[in-house]
Amino acid sequence: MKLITAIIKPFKLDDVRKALVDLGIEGMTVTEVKGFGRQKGHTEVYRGAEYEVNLIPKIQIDLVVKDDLLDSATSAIVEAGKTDKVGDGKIFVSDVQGAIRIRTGEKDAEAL
Amino acid sequence: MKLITAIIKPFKLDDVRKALVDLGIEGMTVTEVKGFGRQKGHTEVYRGAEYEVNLIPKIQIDLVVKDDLLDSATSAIVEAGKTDKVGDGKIFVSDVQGAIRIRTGEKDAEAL
Amino acid sequence: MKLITAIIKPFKLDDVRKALVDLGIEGMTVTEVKGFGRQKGHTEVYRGAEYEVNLIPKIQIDLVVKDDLLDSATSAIVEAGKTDKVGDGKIFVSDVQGAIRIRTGEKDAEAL
Amino acid sequence: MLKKLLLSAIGLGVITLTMTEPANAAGEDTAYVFNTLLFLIGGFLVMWMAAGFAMLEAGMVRSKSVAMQCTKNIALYSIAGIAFWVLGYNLMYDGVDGGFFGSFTAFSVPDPSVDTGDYSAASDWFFQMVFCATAASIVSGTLAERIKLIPFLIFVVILCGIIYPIQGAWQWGGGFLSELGFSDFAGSTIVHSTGGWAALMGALILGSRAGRYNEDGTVNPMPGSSMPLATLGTFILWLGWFGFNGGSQLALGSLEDASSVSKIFMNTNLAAAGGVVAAIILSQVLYKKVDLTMALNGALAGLVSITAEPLMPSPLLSIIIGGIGGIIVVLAVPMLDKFKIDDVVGAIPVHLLAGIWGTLVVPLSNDGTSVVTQFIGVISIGVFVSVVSAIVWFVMKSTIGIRVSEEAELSGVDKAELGMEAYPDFSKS
Amino acid sequence: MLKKLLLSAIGLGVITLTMTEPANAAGEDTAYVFNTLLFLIGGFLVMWMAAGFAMLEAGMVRSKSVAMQCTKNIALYSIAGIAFWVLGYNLMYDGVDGGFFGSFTAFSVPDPSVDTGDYSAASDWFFQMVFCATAASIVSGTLAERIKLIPFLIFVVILCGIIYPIQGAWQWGGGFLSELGFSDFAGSTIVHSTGGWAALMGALILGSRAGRYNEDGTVNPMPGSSMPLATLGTFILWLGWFGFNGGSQLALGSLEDASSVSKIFMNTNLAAAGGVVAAIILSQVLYKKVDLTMALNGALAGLVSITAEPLMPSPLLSIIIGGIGGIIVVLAVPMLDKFKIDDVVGAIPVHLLAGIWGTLVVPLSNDGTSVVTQFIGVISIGVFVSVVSAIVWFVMKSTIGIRVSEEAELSGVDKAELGMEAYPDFSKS
Amino acid sequence: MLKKLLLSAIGLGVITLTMTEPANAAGEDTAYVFNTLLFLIGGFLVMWMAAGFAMLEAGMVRSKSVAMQCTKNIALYSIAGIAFWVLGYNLMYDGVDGGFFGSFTAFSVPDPSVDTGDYSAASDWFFQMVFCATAASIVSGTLAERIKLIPFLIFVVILCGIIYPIQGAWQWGGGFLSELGFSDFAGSTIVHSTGGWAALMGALILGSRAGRYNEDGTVNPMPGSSMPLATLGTFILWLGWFGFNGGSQLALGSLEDASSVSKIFMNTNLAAAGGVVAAIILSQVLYKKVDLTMALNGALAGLVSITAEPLMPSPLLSIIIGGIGGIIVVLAVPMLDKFKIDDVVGAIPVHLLAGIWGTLVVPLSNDGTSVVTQFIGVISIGVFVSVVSAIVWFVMKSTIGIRVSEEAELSGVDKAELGMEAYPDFSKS
Ligand SMILES: Nc1ncnc2c1ncn2[C@@H]1O[C@H](COP(=O)(O)OP(=O)(O)O)[C@@H](O)[C@H]1O
Ligand SMILES: Nc1ncnc2c1ncn2[C@@H]1O[C@H](COP(=O)(O)OP(=O)(O)O)[C@@H](O)[C@H]1O
Ligand SMILES: Nc1ncnc2c1ncn2[C@@H]1O[C@H](COP(=O)(O)OP(=O)(O)O)[C@@H](O)[C@H]1O
Repeated sequence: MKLITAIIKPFKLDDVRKALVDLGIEGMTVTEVKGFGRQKGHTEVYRGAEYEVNLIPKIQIDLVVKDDLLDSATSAIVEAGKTDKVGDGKIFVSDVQGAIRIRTGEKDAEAL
Repeated sequence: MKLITAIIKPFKLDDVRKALVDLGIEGMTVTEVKGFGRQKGHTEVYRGAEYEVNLIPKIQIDLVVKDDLLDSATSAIVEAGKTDKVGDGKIFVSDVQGAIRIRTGEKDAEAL
Repeated sequence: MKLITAIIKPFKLDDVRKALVDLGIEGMTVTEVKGFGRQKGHTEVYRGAEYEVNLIPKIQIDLVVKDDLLDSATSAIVEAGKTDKVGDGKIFVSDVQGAIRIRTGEKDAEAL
Repeated sequence: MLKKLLLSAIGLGVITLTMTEPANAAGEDTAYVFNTLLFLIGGFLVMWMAAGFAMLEAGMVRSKSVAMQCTKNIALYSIAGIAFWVLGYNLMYDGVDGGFFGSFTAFSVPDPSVDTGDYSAASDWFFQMVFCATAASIVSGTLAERIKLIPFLIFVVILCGIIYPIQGAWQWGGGFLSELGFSDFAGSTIVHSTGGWAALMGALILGSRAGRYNEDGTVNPMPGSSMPLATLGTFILWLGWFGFNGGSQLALGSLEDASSVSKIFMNTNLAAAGGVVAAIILSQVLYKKVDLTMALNGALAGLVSITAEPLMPSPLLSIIIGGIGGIIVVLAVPMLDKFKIDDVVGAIPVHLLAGIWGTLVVPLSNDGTSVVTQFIGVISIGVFVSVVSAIVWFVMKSTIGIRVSEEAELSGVDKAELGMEAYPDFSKS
Repeated sequence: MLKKLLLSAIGLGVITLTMTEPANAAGEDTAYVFNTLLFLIGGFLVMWMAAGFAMLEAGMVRSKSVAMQCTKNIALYSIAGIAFWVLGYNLMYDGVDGGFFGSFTAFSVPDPSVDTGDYSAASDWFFQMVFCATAASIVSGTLAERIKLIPFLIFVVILCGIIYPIQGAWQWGGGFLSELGFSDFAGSTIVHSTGGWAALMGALILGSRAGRYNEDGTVNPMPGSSMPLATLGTFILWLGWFGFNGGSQLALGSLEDASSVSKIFMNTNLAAAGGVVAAIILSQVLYKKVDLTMALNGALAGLVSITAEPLMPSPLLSIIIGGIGGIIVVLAVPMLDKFKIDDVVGAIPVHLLAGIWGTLVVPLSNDGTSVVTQFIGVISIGVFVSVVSAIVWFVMKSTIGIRVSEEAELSGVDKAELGMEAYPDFSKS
Repeated sequence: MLKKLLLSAIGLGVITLTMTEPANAAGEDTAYVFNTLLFLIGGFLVMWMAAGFAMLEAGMVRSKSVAMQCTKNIALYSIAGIAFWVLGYNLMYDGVDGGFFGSFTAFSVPDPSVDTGDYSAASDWFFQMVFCATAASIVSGTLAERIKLIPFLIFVVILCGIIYPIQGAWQWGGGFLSELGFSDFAGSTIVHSTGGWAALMGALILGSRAGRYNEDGTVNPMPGSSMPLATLGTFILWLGWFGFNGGSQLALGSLEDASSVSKIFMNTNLAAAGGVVAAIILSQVLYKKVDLTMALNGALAGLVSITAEPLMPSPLLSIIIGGIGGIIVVLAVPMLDKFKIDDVVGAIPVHLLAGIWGTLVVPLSNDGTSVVTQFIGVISIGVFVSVVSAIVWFVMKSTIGIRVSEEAELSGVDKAELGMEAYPDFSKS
């Protein structure tokens, strides 16, 4: 099992979610985060004082998938999340050793 | 060391926290998230327009534990987090390679 | 690649961010979390009722770095995040298998 | 028609004697306009209290119940107006004649072309109606976060159409209490305690919020979602109270009346201030912290305390009366928790207990009253309102049910009953 | 100078006859003071509605547009005041004489030392100005979350300086509509529909918010960011409406006027209550849930409905008129969505449709009016306001542009246009 | 007893001459009632400003300081009322006789049965008290997010019981400034600058918020937590200002007075509008963005600017006076930051600087005044208030301490001092 962590632009959430559902993915967890990256914040003025906005609102999607879905899932996210403008975000992949469904106690692949 | 990530129903947070404390676990980090899963959202009506609520508020608990506590911790979470209704959530387990306590610089097992 | 997850005191965010930027790190993701740990909550009174505050606001920083930056990055976080008071937080390190930049499709090291 | 004027006549002695003459002095029509204007200004200020209750309650419930609290408040104010018009007003004022209730004639307010009294009938209706709505607002706060919407609204219909008007008739309608010499200038008992008793019965029969009390007797605080909204609500209520108490002078068209209304403004403000200061000091002493919600409750307790007699006390006595109201609140809020009575916004200490206190202390400044009579008033209204309310709550509980399911409560009444969130853009549980 | 009094004179028949005498009875100066006071109290209550619109709109837009909505509301109220002073007032009231507009003399209000009428000229100016501002407030809600700030403010200048005063001159300035016998007591058509038509034209020309409508015809709800603010706004508007309708009696200095103002208060309140109750019941029936935003809109629709004639209807008729207003809203909100007209706060159903309804139903209680004349009034003002508004919107669209970029809209107009967030401390998209 | 009427008498020349006669014309009692009513309406509107300050400040501080700001505002309004009653009123008005202060008799307000003047003594007390509270509100905003609660409240006691009344006695109590011919109709200097000086001294002695200024001289903006609350607060203040300025006419019972109050309403509104529009244009020009907080401050600066003389200026002059107030704010806010004076809500530009501006510009429209005298008034009050305030702040700083620990400040005064959160349900730092 793999954990796919995707950081995307907030308004892309629905598109990405739909793309993943179309792949048959049945679960994911969404977190509101703020991102720092190449998409350098811009300068704002508040009450006459200039300042840099560094942290930009992003959405983080975490989904644990069976290994065979890894590639299609990441492709789907790239496809749906892209706007071709800086700040579109990143996908990180890492290993997950186990999963449990709390309701039933089912383990690993069954738990997804 | 293992990272246990549990996604639970918000109102179960206190029970789960207490169950883990009873096990002797001394630290955890809690995040407010929204979950998409089998617990399909329901249809709502807002100003006469129907729509699907897909993302349901959940709580994510992250805790890093020594390997020997893994099983008792996951069991405790399952036990305390269960309502037997769909949407009770998931536990994911993955490997952690190192830990540092910022205050003291202690490493790994000592840092927990 | 490594994922560094640091849990720090909220008002240290800016210092830590700057320390990381000075190292040449170009991206990170920030989440507002609540922490439970040794920094035991204190007792509060609300409308005459005493209660324990267990969950304390913290900031979680996730950053994926190339392996060679791991040590300098964790040191920088320890340095900048330390107040020498309980509750300064933790750093966890784990393996990341892959990264993709959504905008370009670049992979792994290039994606960071 | 006997109105609240009757009460003033009994309660105020000397001043009453001069009441009609100045009206002549200023011209009868002029006095008519002034009196009517007092009702209109007082009325819109009290109407504004509906917003105050809405904001106070929205701020004191958890965010998952805020939309429901808003819904209840706009609905109850609307229903109160209609119910008081359909039934309440005539039941309260029409032909009570020293008895127990007025007429059951539906559709109140006489033809306005017969406006030959001291003020416009419609302005009086408006002023009395907003008082009735106030009583209903009190109930909504106590029972928040767990009661079903429809049974609550049914209770409001009964409270505003029947319960409130009947007990109101006993005093302000010229019924038996007014004949006994009971005195309740602007309604510490008739409005606030009435709302408080109804709320208390509801709280007992409905039970506390899920997870509110632990088995070891300790309390799980459930902090209100928005302190600025609670503060705003309190300021709105404070502002509205100038209309509540000042308007209850019922006349403005003479030098004496204008002076009385002014003194009422002053005393009302000082009593509220006394309540705040006392609550702040006492919460600092008891808990080593100032508790904002206690300060807000203290303001309201001070206001309720002075409501039974805002005219006669000296400024110093007003501060003391209000200050004791503030102390009552700080002590009573945890006390209710001891008895596992879950009063979400503190309405029972504020409106019921401070209301009783304010009513009983009237004889200190008003010679025409006695503690015994005051006590009779408090008890008779308390028993009546409690018994009838309890019956209504019980009947609804055993028929349509008054409480949402535990699951609904845990996920929040906003989502469960209204299918919406008060703050949908903010992630929260 | 012909003022709104002219309208009353035509509309109210009998009562008008006695209007000057009681003034004598109460003393001419006294009546002058009372009338002036009515304008001042009514005026500050209507001014307060500006805050009501601001809060209602802030609560009904998504959090990423809240600061902009606040900006627009404080700016539009300011601009309205200046524009109405520079141009509007004289254009509306000065020498209309049965015609189509007054004078283009800049800088309104005569020298106050010539205050020899029935009330102070400045108090009248203040009262009329806040009405004009109300019309502008209506537009801002409909077009929220996507319109650029500057073009919106330019529209406000034109609306308040030219469009509103011209159509207002037709009736309240003593122009051709008033000569025809049209009746619109406090402005269901002249204020509310006018704002509504301007908003509708804007919505059509501006288009809907990005992502609001799907290709399959379904709607993506975009829930308002704060239900308590929306509720607060509604209560503020309700309170302000007592000034809006009550003040439109234009006189207080006699027994009859005071009674009339009182009846207006009563009817206004009952109509709003009727709107709330009807909206609650209908949304429960249609959607099996009570929709708070519909209840809030229902209150406002009830208020708009009774505004054309708040004096003559019986209380029961007031409840019915307001209740039908509430029903109109519940039915019209999804209807507009069918036509992909994106009205963020429901201003078109509330102000335009309920405004038309309220105007057409006047003859039911006011004998001096006819449905035909009412219809002529509605249509002529509707056509005029719509055509001119559409031209203004079009010209701006094809020159400076009226809509923010899609990227700006997605990240929110607050960040894109103002460079700030309404709630910077809360993490959200 | 000399009251503010004395000031009017000096300031207003011609109009004053006719002031008593119309009262006769309308009947003496009638005038008494009207005047009293003006104080009561004006008074409750100004009381409402306490809520405005509370909301404005709650919206302009970070969310971790919101509950504290609410606590301070309800506490200060309460304390102001009590302190002004215990000491302030008599110190300000009783037997000043051209001197420097009145009597130190505790417990103000004479027996109301001797209400034989032109208005009820209690209504005057109420009206004067809310002015005093306003001065205290100003201080609380500037010092937000870092001052300890108790020292702040002690300062309020001294400000309202001693500092404010003494300088107020100089002018409104009939003291030496009024004899000199100084003119400050509703308190640009006496209320607003006084609050502003006290705030400035506090800001200097207390220091800026942790992390507010960088070593390189740049500023770290700390955006306010809620723009809609800040907007609401501003609208509340705007509404209240009609009572502030209009009520300061001090009489309503004649044709002339009613006209004057009306003109004051108009000018007050136009000045505020001018402030908003000027602030919007200037912030667009300087920063290429409209800054909502500047627009809000602009409204208030416009209001403060016209407060010294809201009656005599033409409407155009009112817009200009208010507009320059708006410009002052936009320029002064970053200027204060240059000097590392951390004024959280902009109270110093709004109340102190615009207050000075408004006072100095009086001679432009009021012939009976001179710039020199105005200058003397500004300086003498400024020096007195600054020196005494500085001493009080210093003494407290070196004894009980006035500032929370840095740790407390970083985690927020709400948690550290009150042990609560303003928005506990929203996750945030
Ligand atoms: N090394 C990293 N570790 C964790 N999160 C990252 C990292 N780099 C970028 N991110 C996240 O991805 C978001 C987008 O990255 P950014 O560099 O701005 O644009 P792009 O992905 O288009 O190059 C950032 O806002 C941040 O949340
Ligand atoms: N594959 C997954 N990856 C990440 N999170 C998941 C995954 N599946 C479910 N979740 C999380 O677990 C929650 C509960 O899952 P759900 O399928 O609704 O119920 P259950 O766990 O009872 O089967 C979801 O709301 C989501 O937050
Ligand atoms: N085992 C753990 N797993 C996950 N998070 C932890 C763990 N232990 C501590 N934390 C996080 O680190 C924060 C600080 O830990 P704490 O024990 O309070 O202080 P310190 O790090 O100074 O010893 C906690 O609030 C929590 O968010």
